[in-house]
This record gives sequence, C-alpha cells and structure tokens, in this order.
Amino acid sequence: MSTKRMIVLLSLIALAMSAVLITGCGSGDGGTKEPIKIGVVLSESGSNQPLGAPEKKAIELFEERINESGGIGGHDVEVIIKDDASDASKAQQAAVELIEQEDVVALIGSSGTGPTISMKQEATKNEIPQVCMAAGANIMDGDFTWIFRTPPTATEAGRKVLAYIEKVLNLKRIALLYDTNPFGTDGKAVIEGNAGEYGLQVVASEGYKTDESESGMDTHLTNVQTSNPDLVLVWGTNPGPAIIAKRMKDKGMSQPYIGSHGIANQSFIKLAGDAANGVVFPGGKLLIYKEVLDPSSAEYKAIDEFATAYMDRYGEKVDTFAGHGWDAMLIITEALKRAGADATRSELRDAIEETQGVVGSAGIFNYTASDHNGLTPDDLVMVDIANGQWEPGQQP
Amino acid sequence: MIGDDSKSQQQRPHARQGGASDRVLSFLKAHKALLIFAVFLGVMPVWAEPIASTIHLDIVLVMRLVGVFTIAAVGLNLLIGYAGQVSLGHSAFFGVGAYTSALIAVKAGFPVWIGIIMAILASALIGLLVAPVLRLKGHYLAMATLGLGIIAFVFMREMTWLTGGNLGVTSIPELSLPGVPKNDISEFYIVWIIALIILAFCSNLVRSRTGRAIRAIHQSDVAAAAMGINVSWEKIKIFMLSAALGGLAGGLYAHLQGYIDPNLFYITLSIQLVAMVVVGGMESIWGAVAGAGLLIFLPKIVETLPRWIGPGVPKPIADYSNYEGIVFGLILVLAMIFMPSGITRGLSDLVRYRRSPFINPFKKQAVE
Amino acid sequence: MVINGSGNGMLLKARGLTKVFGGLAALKDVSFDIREGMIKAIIGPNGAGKTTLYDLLTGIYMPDDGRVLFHDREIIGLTTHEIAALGIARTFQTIRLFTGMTVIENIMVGLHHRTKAGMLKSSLRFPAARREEAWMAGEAMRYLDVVGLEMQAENLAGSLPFGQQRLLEVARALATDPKILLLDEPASGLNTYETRELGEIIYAIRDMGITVVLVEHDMGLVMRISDEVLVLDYGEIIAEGSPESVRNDPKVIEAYLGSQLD
Amino acid sequence: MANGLANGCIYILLAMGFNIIFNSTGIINFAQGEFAMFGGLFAYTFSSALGLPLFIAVILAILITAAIGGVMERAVIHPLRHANVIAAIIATIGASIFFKAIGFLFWPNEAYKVLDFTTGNLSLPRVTVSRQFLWVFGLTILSVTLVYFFFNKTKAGKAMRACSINRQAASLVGINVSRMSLYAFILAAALGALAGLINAPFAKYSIGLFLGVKGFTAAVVGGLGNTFGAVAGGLALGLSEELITGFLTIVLGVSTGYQEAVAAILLILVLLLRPQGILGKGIVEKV
Repeated sequence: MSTKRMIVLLSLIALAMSAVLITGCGSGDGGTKEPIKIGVVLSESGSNQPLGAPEKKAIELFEERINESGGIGGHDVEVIIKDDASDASKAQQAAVELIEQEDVVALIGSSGTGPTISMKQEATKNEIPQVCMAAGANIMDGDFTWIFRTPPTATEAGRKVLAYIEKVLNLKRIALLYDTNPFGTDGKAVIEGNAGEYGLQVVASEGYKTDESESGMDTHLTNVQTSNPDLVLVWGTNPGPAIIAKRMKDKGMSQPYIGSHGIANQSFIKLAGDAANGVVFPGGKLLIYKEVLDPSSAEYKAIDEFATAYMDRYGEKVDTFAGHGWDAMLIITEALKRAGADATRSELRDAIEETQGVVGSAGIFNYTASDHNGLTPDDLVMVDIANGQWEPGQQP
Repeated sequence: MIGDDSKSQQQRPHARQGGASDRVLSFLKAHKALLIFAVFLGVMPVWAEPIASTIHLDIVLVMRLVGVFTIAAVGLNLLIGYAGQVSLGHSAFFGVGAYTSALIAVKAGFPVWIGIIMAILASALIGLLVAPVLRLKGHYLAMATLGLGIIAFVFMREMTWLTGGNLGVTSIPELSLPGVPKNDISEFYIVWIIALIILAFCSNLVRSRTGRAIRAIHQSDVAAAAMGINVSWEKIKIFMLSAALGGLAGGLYAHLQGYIDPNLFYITLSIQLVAMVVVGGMESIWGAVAGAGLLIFLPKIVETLPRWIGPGVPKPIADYSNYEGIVFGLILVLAMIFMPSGITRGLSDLVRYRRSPFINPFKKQAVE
Repeated sequence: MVINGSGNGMLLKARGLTKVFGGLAALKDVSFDIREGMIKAIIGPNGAGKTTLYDLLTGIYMPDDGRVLFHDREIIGLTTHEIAALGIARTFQTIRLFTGMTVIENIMVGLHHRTKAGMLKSSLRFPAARREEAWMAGEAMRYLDVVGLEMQAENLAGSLPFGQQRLLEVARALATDPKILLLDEPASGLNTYETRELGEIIYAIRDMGITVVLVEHDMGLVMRISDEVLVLDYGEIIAEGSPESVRNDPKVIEAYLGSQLD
Repeated sequence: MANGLANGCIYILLAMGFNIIFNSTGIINFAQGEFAMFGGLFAYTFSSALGLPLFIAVILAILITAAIGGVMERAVIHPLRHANVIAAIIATIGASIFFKAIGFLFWPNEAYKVLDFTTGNLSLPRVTVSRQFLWVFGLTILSVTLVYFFFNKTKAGKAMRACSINRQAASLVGINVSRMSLYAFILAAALGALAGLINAPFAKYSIGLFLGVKGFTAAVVGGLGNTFGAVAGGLALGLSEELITGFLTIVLGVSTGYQEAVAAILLILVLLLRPQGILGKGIVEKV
C-alpha cells in the first residue's frame, strides 16, 4: 500500500469517527436548568474495592435525595462516577477526563491514598476543589489549597489511641504490629513518631503481610512476646488484625489488644469470632451513635438520617467508608448552597474552606485555611467489643 | 501499516546497496510504516481533542500512557519475542527507572531529562547485576525473574529513607522542553517522539547483526554458539537494553503521573507488560504498539460505553471493572491457544494470505 | 603427555580424549590427527561416541581427560563460540537451522563473528554498519551459490525440503570461514541423487582449502570421497587408515556385524 | 519451630502440586496458588455459609477444586500440548488471573472465615500446641503418604511416573500421556485445595499469587520434579522464613517487611547455585 493512500485512508477513518460520535452523542437532557456536575473517582475494583463500593452507594444515595428535595437552587446535582481500579494512573486519567470533558465543578475522590495524590496534582493544576475520602498523611503534603478531606487520619486515630493507653490503661510498653500496606505503614509512622510525647515506649515493631497464614502470624507474635510488652497495638485492615486476635487468644496471650480504625467494621467481628471480645479500637461515632450520642443532638440526627436512608435503600448497615462518601457530598453541596449554584470552581473552593460546624457522619467539620482535615481526635470514640457487639469504651 | 511488519522488512537489507549519500531516502523507505504512524499521531490531537468531551474519552491523554507502555513493551519484546527469554520481572526495571528519575528530580532538584537519562542507566545497571539469572532457561528463568520483581517491590517499599515507602514520591515535575508550553498535548508529543525513535531503533536492531544473533539464540542456542556467537554475552546485552527501555518507560511514567508509590510496580505490572507483548505479537515491533494500545484502551472504552449508550447499558458492562480480570485472563489464554503469534501477525496473515488468523489447536498434529 | 611441535601439516591433534556420562565411558583415550586439506571420515556403529567427539571438539562438553590442539593451540576449556571463531565449524546430526529466519539470514548469522557492527551502530544505521550489512548480504549469496540455494534466499529456512536444509546447514557453517569443517551425518535422509551431489559439494569445499571431517553412515559416500577413515566402537578407536585398509580390517567387520546382530 | 513447620506443611502440599504437573506435562502451573484459593473459599461457602458439617464441606471443596483442575487441563493445557514453553507460561498465568477474578466476583470481601477443625490447645508434657496445628501436620503426613502410595502402588501412579521419566517412551509403551496430564492436574488441584484449607481459617480471593510463589520456591528448593523433594523444600522454606524473620528484627534491627522477599531470594539463589535442589541428583536441563 502506498504511503499516500494510507494517509488518505487514515484521515477518512478519523473524519468518519468524529462525525459518528458527534451526531451520536449530541442528545441533551432537555431540563430547565443545567445540572451541577460533580465528578467522583473511587475504587470500585482492585485492592481498595472494600472502601470504594460503600462510598459509591452513599454518594448515589445522596445524589438521589438532594435531587428529590429540589436540588440546589433549582439545579439538579449530577454525579459522574469513574472507577480508578485502585490505580494511581487511572485515577489521574479519570480526574482529567472529569475536569476537561465533563466540566465538573468539583471532584470527589479517591478511596485510596495513591490515587488521591495523583488526582490532587490535576486538581491543583486545574484549580478545581477536591474532597478526598482517603486517610494517608502525605495527601496534605505540599500545596493543599484545593484539596479537603473527610475521613479522620492516622494522626487523629493514633493520638486518640495513645491518649487512651496513657490515661485509661496506664500502660507503657507498646508492641506494634502493622500491616505493610499503606494503611499500616501510615499508622506505624504516627505511633512511633508520637509515642514519646505521651510517655510511651514502642518495644517491638513488626510488619506483617495481610496474606500471612496463622503460623506466619505466630512467628511475629513470638517476636512480640520476647519484647515483653504491656499491650499489643495492631494497625491494619482485615483480615490481618483478626488473625492476630485469634492467635493471641489461642496462645493465651493476655495483654490488652488495641486496634486501629481499620477494623471499625462488622467483618472484623465475623472473622475474629470470640477473639474479638475485649478488643478496643478508635472509631467514628457513626458505628455506635445510638450508644454514645444524645438523641437530641445534631450529630445524632445527622447520622440517624443517613443510616436510616442507607438501610432503606440498600438493606444493609452503614459503615465508615459509606460515611466518608456521604460527608464528601455533604460538604460540597453545603458549600454550593452558600456560594450559589452558579459558583465558579474557585468560589466553591473558598466556600468549602469556610465550612464551619457542618455535621457529617464522621463528626463536625471545621475547615480553615491552614487545616483541610476538618476533624479532631474528639470526633473519634474508643469502642469496645463485647459479646460480638460494639460498645462505647472508656474515653481518655 | 500493520501489514508491513518486520518480517517483510527483514528481507530487504541485501537488496539495498545504494551509496551513503541517500541515507535519508533509504531511511524513509525502510520505515514507511513508522512514518505513516508518525503522521497519524501527529494529527491525532487535531481531531481527537475537539471530540474528547463528546465521546467522553480523551484519546490523546490515554495515548500518552500507550506511548510509555509501548516503550516498555517493545523492550520486553526484544527479550521475550526475539531472544526467547521470558522475563516476569520487568516491573523491577520500570520501577527502578521511575524512582531514579523521580528522586533525582525531586530530592536532588536536577532537571527532568537528567533524571530520565539516569533512569535508563540505573535500570541497565540493575539489569547487568542480575544478569546471572540468564543462565536459566524457560520456566526457571520466568520464575527467577518473577522473584526479582518481588524483591524489587519489597525494597522499594521498605527503603523508606530513600523511596518514602508506601507514602511514595509526590510532586514529581512534569515532562517539558524549554520553550514548549506544559500541557497534556505537549506531553503526548514528547512521549511519542521518544517512542517512535525507540521503535525505529528497535526495528533496525532486529534486522541487524545483533538482531539476527539474538533471534538465532532463540531458535537454537547451541547452533548459535557454533556460529561463533557469544551466547551469554548477547543475552546479557539484550537483557540490559530491555531493562534500559523499561527504565526509560518508568522514568517517563513517573513524570507523567507526578506521583509514584511501590504498589504501582508490583508484579501485576510485569504480567501486564508480558500480556502486551504476547497479545500484540511476539517477534514483532508493531506488536508492542498494538498490545499496549489494546490493553490500555479496552477498559477505557468499556467504561465509557454507559456514557454513550445511556442508562440502558446492560449491568455486566456497566460493572465492567468487576469483570476486567476475567476478560484479561481469557484474552491471554485464548491468544495463546488460537493466535499464538499475536494480533499483528494474525491480522497481517489474514490480509496477505486470506487465511484465518486462528489456528485450530484441536487438529491432530504429528508427533515430533 | 607431550605432543611434539608443529610443522608436520597437522591441523588438529587430539590426545587421550575421555568422556564419561553417568559411569559409562562414551569415549576412552581417543587420540588422532587431522592433516590439513584432507577429507577424513569417522565411522562406527550407533552409540560409538562419534557425536560426543564432535561435542568435545566444539566445546559443548568438557572432556574428563585429554587435550586437543588446533594449530598447536590448546582448545579444551574454550567456549563453543571461541572455538568457532578460531575456525572449527560444524553441522548437527539433527538439523539445527534457525527455522524461523530466512535462508539468507541463516547464512548471515554464520558471518556474525567475521563482522563487528555493534548494537548501537547498526541500530542507528551508521554508514560503516550499512556497508558491512551490504557486504554480508553479498557474501551470504556467495555461500548459497556453493550449495546451490541462491534461489531460496528469501524463503524461511524451515520451509525448505529436508535435503536443502542439510545443504543450508553446510553453507551456514562455511560462512564462519572455518579451517576445518565437521559434518555430522550430512547424507542421512538424502536420496541417492542428493548424496552424490553432496559428495561433489564436499570436494568443492576441500578445494576451497578447508579440511573436512565427516561422521557418516553411508559407506558408499565414505569410501568414495575420504582420504582417511577412523573407526570408533564403544568409545575406542579400533582402526584408522585408508578406506581400503579399514574396509578389510577384521575388527571393523566384527564391530559392524556384531552391532547388526543386536 | 512449630510455626515454621506448620507453614512448611502448606508449602509441601503446594510444591507437590507443582511437581506432579511438571513431571507429567513439563509445565509450571502458575495457577497452582489459585487452587488453594478455591479450596479455602469453597470450604467457607459450604461450611459457614451453607451450614454443612465441616468434614463434608472440606471433601466437597477438594472435589470441586479437583474438577476445576481437570477442566483447566482440558481447556487450556491440552490444546497447548505441542506449543512452546512461553505459550504455556502465559496461558497458565492467564488462567490464574481468570481464577482470581472469578474468586473476586463471588467472594469480594477482604476475607472469609472457615470454621476451625477444632479449636483450643493440646497440652503435651512440656509443650503446648494448637489443635489446628495437629490437623495441619496430620493431614500433610496423610496426603504425602497417599501420594507416595499412589505413585508406587497404583497402575495410574506408576504410569505417571513413567511419564515423568520419559514422556515419549511412555507414550510408545502405550501409556495415554494426555490422560496422565489430566490426572496430574486433578491431583495437583486437590492438593492445592488442601493447602488452601490448611492455610485457612481465613480464605480470600487474592491469596493465590502469594501461595503460588511460596509453593514454587519449595518445589525448587527440594528439586523441581522430585515429588518428595517437596517435603524437604517445604520444610526448609518454612523454617528459614521463621528464622529470618527473627534475624531481621533482632539481629539486624530492620523492618520485618523485608521478610516478603525471603522466599524470592532463596528461590533465585537455589536456582543459580544448586538448580537440582537440595535433594536432587540430576542436572536440570541438558544442552
């Protein structure tokens, strides 16, 4: 085939493609007012799937509810959700597509820290507000002008736990077991970095892999025992912490077991069974709001409304991650209500930064120019597991 | 453009005996397919950018990644397709390249391109250091390289003082050239200019003396040695080149992403790269382009379908990301069974010989 | 063991070669000389150690004992490709062509060690590399001419008929510019006509100044063309000399008859 | 030591699976770890979810996984019996990705808990061991014995051994090599499922690769293709992992995260320095 003919052919193909696509997709919605578009990137698949799935449900639920109640200033809210498959480069790609092609006014996402950071770079470059649902400490590194966060971070949870150990338990020697995944190493850094401030000592620090077998975990526990700790602090996501709880019980280790907010879900209790009893962990009030909150408080009402709606719509209990998605939508829509439905991206950002006292599922959000995390350790509570049920623990 | 694959080009060298004066002309002749492809890419932003928001797919943006993975895949194809040495550890070189380039730019503050060059050198050096595994053959080599990938991943994660561990490296500067505006389109051009140079380099290489030597080793290393070819050294050289291209791709990737962490360079990346090579076509330079393009575009297109068709899209397609592994696994198995020479060969056979590109594995074959 | 100096026209001297596989001696204390310019045949029943001998001479195996001098240079311990570069070329009993490459490319692989363009130079198409490539193509055609395969240059080696594959392997070995060519059963699988043609080609090769050694079962061919015949049985030399003397050697007759009775 | 032994048992079962398939087909099955995944997840489904007695659930899980192994052989390996090594590697990798995706589709959660065989500890004079450990140990000894019996006493087993020595010769004396390959996959899948069961009580979809690499390492350490080298290899790997974990923290004071690389490093060292494995005699690959 000659070069010339090839080029002609290719140009024709290109033209044909554009023509088909433009005509095929030109149909508008025909509504009265332009919808407000919010772009969402989360992990529907890949390693962060357990986070992304409930987040997606909560976001879609929020979208339905706000549109049923008339939207914002008569404008519907349109949520466009993309999957990043827990992959940073796909998240970045998705963010660019949402910004450039869908012309969204704000971004939500993502579920995991890596994807969130790669989205953040696009959000910052394109000057578009982003509300993330990931907890990684380094998300706020560097320029955080455009990014806000809904979940409590390892810092809040870590400080809560350290205060609990110091004030409630009155113990000193911590044996730390952490998952070598990003969640675990994040917690490890916070615990090791702040233990001294609370007069505590980390006497063992063992990284394990989530896929470890029981006997593999026993190897780590043996190392832990030789360091003679007062308590065992486990920072990880399931199933590692459950295996550890079970093995500690089987081996007759009597030290208190303190978990992280990574086990603030029912599956920990399911996996660890009996061994879950006696475990204490920091969690959002969402989990045990009926037990710890005053039914007349604003927090109780906000959480109860969300939890009931979620149960009605999906037939299952809310979990923390669903809450993060819900809160992200809440913060953006509340800011839009204040800034007006036709607010520009930068006006919306300013409005989000002015968020004060917005009651979400994870706590009361207060953003300032210097703090885009919004929550404090007080938004977490220590939770006990007793008889396979969550109960409010002693608070430091 | 696909039809004009390396096989027919390989037949040409002896026929070309023109003087040194018309080098340019002979280059153009030898790389007709490449030039057509270059023109195609050159005009791509012109038609693809305006329709991006209409088709809900920014082709140029996706093509940047295709370019990066093409570089890595073509390097891996030299090793697997041409030299017949399976590596399941190329995520290591990709990762080493990415970290080298990123850290040199972020921590040492050197210009991006110094980092990229160091990425190439560093991964080639690592390739040389681990070259003893090339003494192994077949499955043994595959498993040993898989082990290398795991080791590299663990070190990237655990050497927190250097790599930042799971927190990764953030704020990696973008790819840019002096005097060129920084945006997605300029990055697209930068990546593809490099990729095209690599493609030209590699298609020359496989038709050269070195290329024949590695292909000979693939077919019979004993016979190749008997022809005076230093088999182990040729393998090491091609392994280093392959590692260097992996490092180059990794370096470019780091600057495109702006953020890297160890989990991006797990062995699933190696398997993806191998899949690009085998689905595209082993022993085919264009196979790398086709494989990278197909495997990167396929999920994007399926994901975009609901936006084209609207709410009526069937649930399995809307939930495609849940099925991606199934489709991906099936593609690999079926490609090996029915189209073992990859889509480029299969399709060009179809065009040239009007023959089905699929082979029938259930047909009785003579026992060798 | 002492081997006397050169100057007597001996191209290759083997002394005391011994190779044991898993307790069984494939070769036992084998010594012989190959004079420059001759055609020497090595015969013997199956399993006599002929191919093992080639593998020792070309560095594929290390002998357990013994030495080989080529041009008065010790070659035991050198690698296969180093030996090839010194000028010992071989073919294989089971054909080992590069079947996925074209006929001319097979020959060009044979030219590999006589050329030097590196990875970078040839990929960037430096003028020197392109000149070398053109030279290789011309040279390759010359070798194809010797075996009469020039019309097949562009075909895949694997697509050639069996007899032509044998010839291509010979041409590929010639392309390495050897001093000595070791042929391993070149006539097996060839028909009478092709075998006669092979004989002519071997003469032509000898006339190019290349010493030819052939392991062969076709006694007609061996007796017709060789200057000297060496007979191996169970890894030991049982006879060596002119074709006539070997043919009448009682030990040889017994070895062949004995093996046929098995 | 007990921990290393228990892990070693899992590795032994996986390594035997690798060896059996390698012997009869010459293929390294990259999907071996996924058999273990299926074993654990099916056992969960039958015992915890469907409420069948654990014993029945375990038998069912092994049978179904063995059937999956058989189907895989017919669908993937049989068509590729004349293909080259690269094609076989890629195809089994494809199968492993496919299986993992199936696992994710039906069992998407982080982990599932299979009922314990029996809980609690057994106090012997001087040492206390968990009952689970005794199960692990007992089942491994039982399966090694059964495999030994199969290969040495049954006709099919002897035929498979013949295949492992020389496939062509075996086919010449009338052994149906293709059927032996099928049997090998079924047997290897069953052993893999058992390994997954032992590795449980926590089963999850993503466990395959992790276990596969460990099992292959054990097989190589013991001498690939040497069915009973797997025992030595598995124990050696299990014990060295345990020792090295302690060594990393106590002696070197570095992160135990490096432990993940131990199996890979051991694998490469054995392949390079002693490719026939610690028990092997022959040379891995002749020229």
